[in-house]
Amino acid sequence: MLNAGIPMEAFLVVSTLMFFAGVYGFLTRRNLITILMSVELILNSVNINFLVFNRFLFPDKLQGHFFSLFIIAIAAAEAAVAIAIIINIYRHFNTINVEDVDKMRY
Amino acid sequence: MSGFQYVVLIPIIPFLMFLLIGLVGHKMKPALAGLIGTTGLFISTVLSYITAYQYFFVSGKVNGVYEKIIAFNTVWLQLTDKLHIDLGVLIDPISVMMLVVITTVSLMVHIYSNGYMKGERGFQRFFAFLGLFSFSMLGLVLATNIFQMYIFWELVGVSSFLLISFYYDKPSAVAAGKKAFIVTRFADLGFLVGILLLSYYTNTFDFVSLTTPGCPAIVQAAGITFMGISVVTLALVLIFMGGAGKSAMFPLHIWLPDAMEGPTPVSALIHAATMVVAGVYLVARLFPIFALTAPSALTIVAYVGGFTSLFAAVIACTQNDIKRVLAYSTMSQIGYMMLALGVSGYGGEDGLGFMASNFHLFTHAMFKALLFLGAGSIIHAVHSNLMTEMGGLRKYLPITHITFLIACLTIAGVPFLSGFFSKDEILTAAYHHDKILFFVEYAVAGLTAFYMFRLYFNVFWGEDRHYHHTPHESPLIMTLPLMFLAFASIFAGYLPFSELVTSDGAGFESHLEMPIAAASVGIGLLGIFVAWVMYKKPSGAPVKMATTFKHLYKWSYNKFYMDEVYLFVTKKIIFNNISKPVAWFDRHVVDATMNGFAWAANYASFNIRDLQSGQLQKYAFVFISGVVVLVLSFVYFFMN
Amino acid sequence: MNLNSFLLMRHEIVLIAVALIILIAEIFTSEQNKGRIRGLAIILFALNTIIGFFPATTGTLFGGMFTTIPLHIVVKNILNIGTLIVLIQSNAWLKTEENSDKFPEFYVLLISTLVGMFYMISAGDFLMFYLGLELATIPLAALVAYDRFRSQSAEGGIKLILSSAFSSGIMLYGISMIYGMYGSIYFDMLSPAMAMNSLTILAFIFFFAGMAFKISLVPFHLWAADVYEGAPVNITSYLSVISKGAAVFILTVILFKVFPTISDLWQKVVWVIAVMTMTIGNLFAIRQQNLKRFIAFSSISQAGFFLLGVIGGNEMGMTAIVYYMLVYIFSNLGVFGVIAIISNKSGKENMDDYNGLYHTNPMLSLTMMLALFSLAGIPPVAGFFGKFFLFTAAAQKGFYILVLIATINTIISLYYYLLIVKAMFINKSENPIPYFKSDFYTKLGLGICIAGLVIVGFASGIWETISKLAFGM
Amino acid sequence: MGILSFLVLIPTLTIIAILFTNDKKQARLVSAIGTGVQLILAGVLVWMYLTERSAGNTAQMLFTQDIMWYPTFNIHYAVGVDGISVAMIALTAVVLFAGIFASWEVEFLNREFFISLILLSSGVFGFFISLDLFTMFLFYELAVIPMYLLIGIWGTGPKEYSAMKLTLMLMGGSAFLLVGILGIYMNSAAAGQPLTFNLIEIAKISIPIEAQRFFFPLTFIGFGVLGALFPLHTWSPDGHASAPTAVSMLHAGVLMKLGGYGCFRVAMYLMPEAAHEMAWIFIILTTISVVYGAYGAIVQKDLKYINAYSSVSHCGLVIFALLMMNKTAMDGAILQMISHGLMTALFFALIGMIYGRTHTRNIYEMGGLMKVIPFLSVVYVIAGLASLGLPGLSGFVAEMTVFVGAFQHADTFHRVATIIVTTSIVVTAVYILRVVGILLLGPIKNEEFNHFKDAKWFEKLSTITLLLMIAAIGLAPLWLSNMIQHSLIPIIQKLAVTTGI
Repeated sequence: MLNAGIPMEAFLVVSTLMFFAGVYGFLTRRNLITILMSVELILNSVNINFLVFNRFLFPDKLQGHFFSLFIIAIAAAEAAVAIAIIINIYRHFNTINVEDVDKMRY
Repeated sequence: MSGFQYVVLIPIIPFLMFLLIGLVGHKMKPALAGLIGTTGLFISTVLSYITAYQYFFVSGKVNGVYEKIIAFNTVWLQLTDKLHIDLGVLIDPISVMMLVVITTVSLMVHIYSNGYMKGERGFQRFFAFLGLFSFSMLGLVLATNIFQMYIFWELVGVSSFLLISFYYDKPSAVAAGKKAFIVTRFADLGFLVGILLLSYYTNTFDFVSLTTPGCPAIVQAAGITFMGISVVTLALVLIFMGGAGKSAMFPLHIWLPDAMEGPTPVSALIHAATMVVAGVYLVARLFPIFALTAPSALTIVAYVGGFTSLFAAVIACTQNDIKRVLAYSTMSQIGYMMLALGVSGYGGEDGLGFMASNFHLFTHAMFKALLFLGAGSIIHAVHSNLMTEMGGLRKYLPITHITFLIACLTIAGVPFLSGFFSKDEILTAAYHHDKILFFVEYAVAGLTAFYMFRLYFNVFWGEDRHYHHTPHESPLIMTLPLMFLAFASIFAGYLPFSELVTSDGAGFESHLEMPIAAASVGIGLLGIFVAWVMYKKPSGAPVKMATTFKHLYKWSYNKFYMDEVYLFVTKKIIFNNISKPVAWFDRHVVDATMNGFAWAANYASFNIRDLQSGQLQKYAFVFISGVVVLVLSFVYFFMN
Repeated sequence: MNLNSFLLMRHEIVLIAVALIILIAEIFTSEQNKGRIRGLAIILFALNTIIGFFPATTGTLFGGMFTTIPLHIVVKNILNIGTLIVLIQSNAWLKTEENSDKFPEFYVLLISTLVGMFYMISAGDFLMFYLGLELATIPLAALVAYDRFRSQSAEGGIKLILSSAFSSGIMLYGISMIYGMYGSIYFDMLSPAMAMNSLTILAFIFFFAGMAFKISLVPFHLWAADVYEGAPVNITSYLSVISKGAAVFILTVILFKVFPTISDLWQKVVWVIAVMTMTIGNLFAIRQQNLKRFIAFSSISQAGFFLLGVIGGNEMGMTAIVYYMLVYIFSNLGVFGVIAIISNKSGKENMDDYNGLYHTNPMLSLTMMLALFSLAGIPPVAGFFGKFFLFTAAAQKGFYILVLIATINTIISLYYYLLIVKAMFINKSENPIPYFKSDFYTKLGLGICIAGLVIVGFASGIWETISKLAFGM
Repeated sequence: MGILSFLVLIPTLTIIAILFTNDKKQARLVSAIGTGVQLILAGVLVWMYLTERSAGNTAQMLFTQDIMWYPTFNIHYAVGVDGISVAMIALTAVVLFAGIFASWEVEFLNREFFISLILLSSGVFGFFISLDLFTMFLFYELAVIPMYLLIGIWGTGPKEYSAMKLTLMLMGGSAFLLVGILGIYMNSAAAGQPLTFNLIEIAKISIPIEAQRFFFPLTFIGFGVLGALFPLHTWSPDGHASAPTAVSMLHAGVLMKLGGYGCFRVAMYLMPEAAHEMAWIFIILTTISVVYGAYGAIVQKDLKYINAYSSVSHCGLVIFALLMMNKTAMDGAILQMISHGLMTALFFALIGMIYGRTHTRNIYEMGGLMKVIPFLSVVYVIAGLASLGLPGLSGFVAEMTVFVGAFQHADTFHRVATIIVTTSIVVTAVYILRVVGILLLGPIKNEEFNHFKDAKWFEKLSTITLLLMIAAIGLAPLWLSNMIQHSLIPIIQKLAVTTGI
């Protein structure tokens, strides 16, 4: 085993930390790009989860692996669209500070 | 079986007249409407006389007892399995007697009105209403069951309302009509509850079965008590409340004086001779139950009657409006009748009071109608109701004067006129039953003579007032009824009432008790004498009397402030302290609560709007908090 | 597995074909003939809708990742009808100057999202489900931001894409936990293994939150109003109807299929969420002046009503949901159709602007009124039946209190729907919206809605058909 | 197709026909013809019903028709009538007919007005013929919702507020009702048997008492709101005051009766045990209604408010009588529904006509109308007399039947309640006479009144139609009462059997 020394829990701690870091980032960062990055963090923590579970608990099938592959691909697509919209935002608002993007409320 | 089916026509004819004149009357000439109405009633009158003759002298008597005959009966409304309201015709001595009274007086009033109302706006309407009233009153007396009586009772009330408010553009007339209706309506509430109570325990409305002595339903019901009182007594007292309302017994009398706002013929018909005695008739109708099962209710009747007669007589002494004097006099006389019923026993000579009451009812109808019609004639001549604006009229109104005098003598109990006989029977009955009541009535007899002659002297003697134009005697069409009624007043006393109208249907021998008769004649003459001294010529005596008995005079003049008491109750208590708060409560509490829900929703809506701040990150925060709260609460919920 | 088995994906394949044809047509059409693509798109889509009704085979593909059962086909057909109406209604908007150069993209994007939804509906495991979900969402964000000239459109787009990514992340985290615990992502295999424990609750709620986001259930709904307001009207109608309907359906399927053993748990969650959704959605809707925003909140509240069908967890609930989806398509698209026409022609979107509309545009007002009454559940229009059956489904499982809360909420919703009716019929206006002559497509779009509203309720066959299929699920 | 379905079909056809009319005159003519046909149909129905009964047909419901609609839920289009429904249908037809003529001169959006009005009536007709709870509920809501537009568009005063309040409160009632109906449905059959919405079927089994305890109040209150049950009556004064004439007529005259009808046909009939258990609460509430409405009416200044409060009082009496749960009282309740329907419709028609002339409804601004518009005034007086229970008019028959029926309970609670309710006849007299005195009698208040014209032909037609019915019932109540009592037998049996009385 390649990483026989490292127990599964350690991976899970990392993924959990990443998850919450992502959530925290999403809630606190003001720059839209950074927020997008925080989302990526969340998705990557999910990827780690899938991979680790697959590798450690259910090594006979590859469901986890495939799942993370698709997540990565979709995340890329998502980022593409998001960034396109962010550019559009910049055109209209001249900023990409998320707090300023609140023309619609109540 | 009876051959009395035609009696149905007696009420029906006036009703048809009402419909005819009511619907197409405004297209007729007034005189034609008057003629139609009068003719219709004339037919009814003739039929009533035929009925009376046939019943009393031909076929009514079986084994020496006048039977109760159901001439006609039909189910009008089925209520429960046993209770049903019927419409029918019941013939027995009192109903036949009432037929005669009502049709006679009504006919006189019809004839009289042809002259009195001439040229008035709404002449046709007047005759239509008279027809409606006659129909209702006849239906009332012919009722075969207590609910039918209630039905016509209400109709009578409405016709009375319509006729009192006849001059509907006069606010006082409208107010008087309203008052009459509402006060009697209130009394009818008692009547209704009484009916409900009685019928629940006896399972019948039917008079014949209810008033048969020893009726099992009544006997059984008498045993049931409610709060210590027999339900029959309770029911009868409540029913009497209805009677007291219609008959203007204290304290439900306040509508009657005001009702004089109506045209005078109406006062003669409704508020002197017929409708106001409906209460007496009601008690008489249920008399066997009163006498045999609920004597305490009968005592109440007696005392209410006695008190009212005194009370009204006292007030009558000080009133200035001649119609009001007559109105109080009517109350007083009806008090007599009630009292007579109250002191009566059942059967044979015990039933003297019963007989006397009906006798007095009969004679009173004649002379009181005469008085009112006479007063109408006077008013017609001088265009005023006030005694202070009259005087010395005997020269101008000879026929009215004579007939009026006859009526006054009759009511004062001068011997050999009808009032003497009937009043004397009442006094005799009271004397044998209850001495207190006897002395009350004795005093009232004196007062009656006094106030009637006060009226008489003031109007026909004394000095001339300043009249707008010289008063002149009324036309023949008005004086004719006066003469007829004067005739009746004189001779009605000779009818053998004790043979015909008795509590159990069997006749008995009645005789005058000389001491009582003498005493009553004495006090009557005393009253007349006092009035003669005080009012024959203008003198300071009335003023002096008034100052001597200042308080009594003041209270009497103000009718013992009964109107004020009522006004206080209706205006202050009901209108201001019940209705207004109810209306306020409805708007500001009940309705406000409903609006409060709407307000709360809007308020909440406004207060949660900050949730929707437009900030993406706040949305995410709410999202994640939602997740956390859900997770924590459900983990807690399910894992414990 | 042979080529024939791909016929199971017939709906999806036809749709993709339509999208491709439109793309190709755009390439080969000259600039001045470009307008014809609109007609082509509608005709193609109408064909697609009709093909959808052809008898279809059922079965599974890709080792269970993709399944097709009759009920799926019904739902797909319903969504097809809805999308067709949206396309027809969009026609007038796409004709405008500003859209002249890029409108074919609109069709392609829209059809892609629909394909995504179809995959989501037919998903047999979480992976396919996720793929479909994202395919349905990402193009949608582009569509929301479609209007380049309005800042609100961009704002809506960014709010949608970011929060949807966020919620996907949360949901995926939940799915990963499930995978970690039970070792599978296939629905069929998961359900027998599922057991109640803290981690399952955690995972379930994470997953549920993600789905709730798509359906816009309180408290995961906050994006909805802004996005609805920001998006072009026709996109809003698509979002509020088609996308939501599909999500509700798949949520129900997953709840029934994957989590039946912990129905105790999710019924309570759904109960709470349903109450909150209906109530808060309504409370927000009361004050709204902008009609798009107004309908946004109203459709949040409507989502709460859908949950009444979900909570029963039985076939009747499933039928009620699908049926209500159909009703809801006609009702909401009826409302949006009118809003879109007025917004496009006069640029007015506020309730006050609608004052006196009946006197200038009676047919539009009547359509709007019928549709609103349907949303409020007033007979004789279809909404009454839809709501009644949803309530029946919930009542069947004894959730009477929930039904009571729901019925009371219908009254609140009736209040604000009546506000619009009041504006149109009762209020007087100094300068009302002038009379519009509607073109063929507008009339067609609204006509279909009205026909649907009137017929669906009385024709019990529709319900019965769905019901039979649902019972065979 | 049975005769009953025509009752719903004719209004529908009338509506369609109105859609094709061009102007005001055609629209009202078509409406008049449509409602006239409906009136004739109702007459034919009464006649057919009586012939059928006298021919010995003792089925509970006649002219039944049953078409499966939603097999899954066992929802049927099931219609049928008994004497009570027939009476209510006749009432509706009469009031509708009179209502059309009372609104003969509606100018604004005339076609829409008639369409809404007839739509409303079709809901009412449908409600009365339904035997299936689902269709009953459907028609019930159908009858309520046009009110919003009718009041909102054609009303007067604070019409928008009133319309909204009325609609929301009534629909709020139906929110409770819906849950109640679902509850009944879910308990409508023994385990294993198919559930049903059919009233008659459900009545054959008894719903578990626990379910009854929960669903009876919901159903009863749901219908009670429409029956102006205290304290949920507050939609009534505002709603009636703002509504246009014909709408007030139909609403107070017919729609409010849906409440009372539903209360006994659904709530009490299907859930008798709970009805017995909870009757006392509602008896207290209705007793309050009766007296409270009457006292409330005394101080009102607006004619329509007076009548609205009077309706609260009279409709309270309906529910009160129903809760007495014996044949006589329930018979009285239904008579009272019909009687109140006719009289209040007449009142509202007259108020509308008077308002059309004086342009005020404040009684203190009017007076002496008897002189200038004698026809209307006389009819008003007669309506007033009917309302205060004058014998010979319908009100008396109804009230007396109620009182006698209510008095058949010997316990103190019922007795006291009955006597309190009885006092309302006095209070009623007070407010009726007050209005008559101020409004019609006395001197003419305003010079302009002298120019008024008395009733036009259509106004006469409208009022006389109602008046004739009032008098007919008042003079010869027996056949109607028997028809109702006969139909009450199954309900009474159900109420009695389950309690072991």
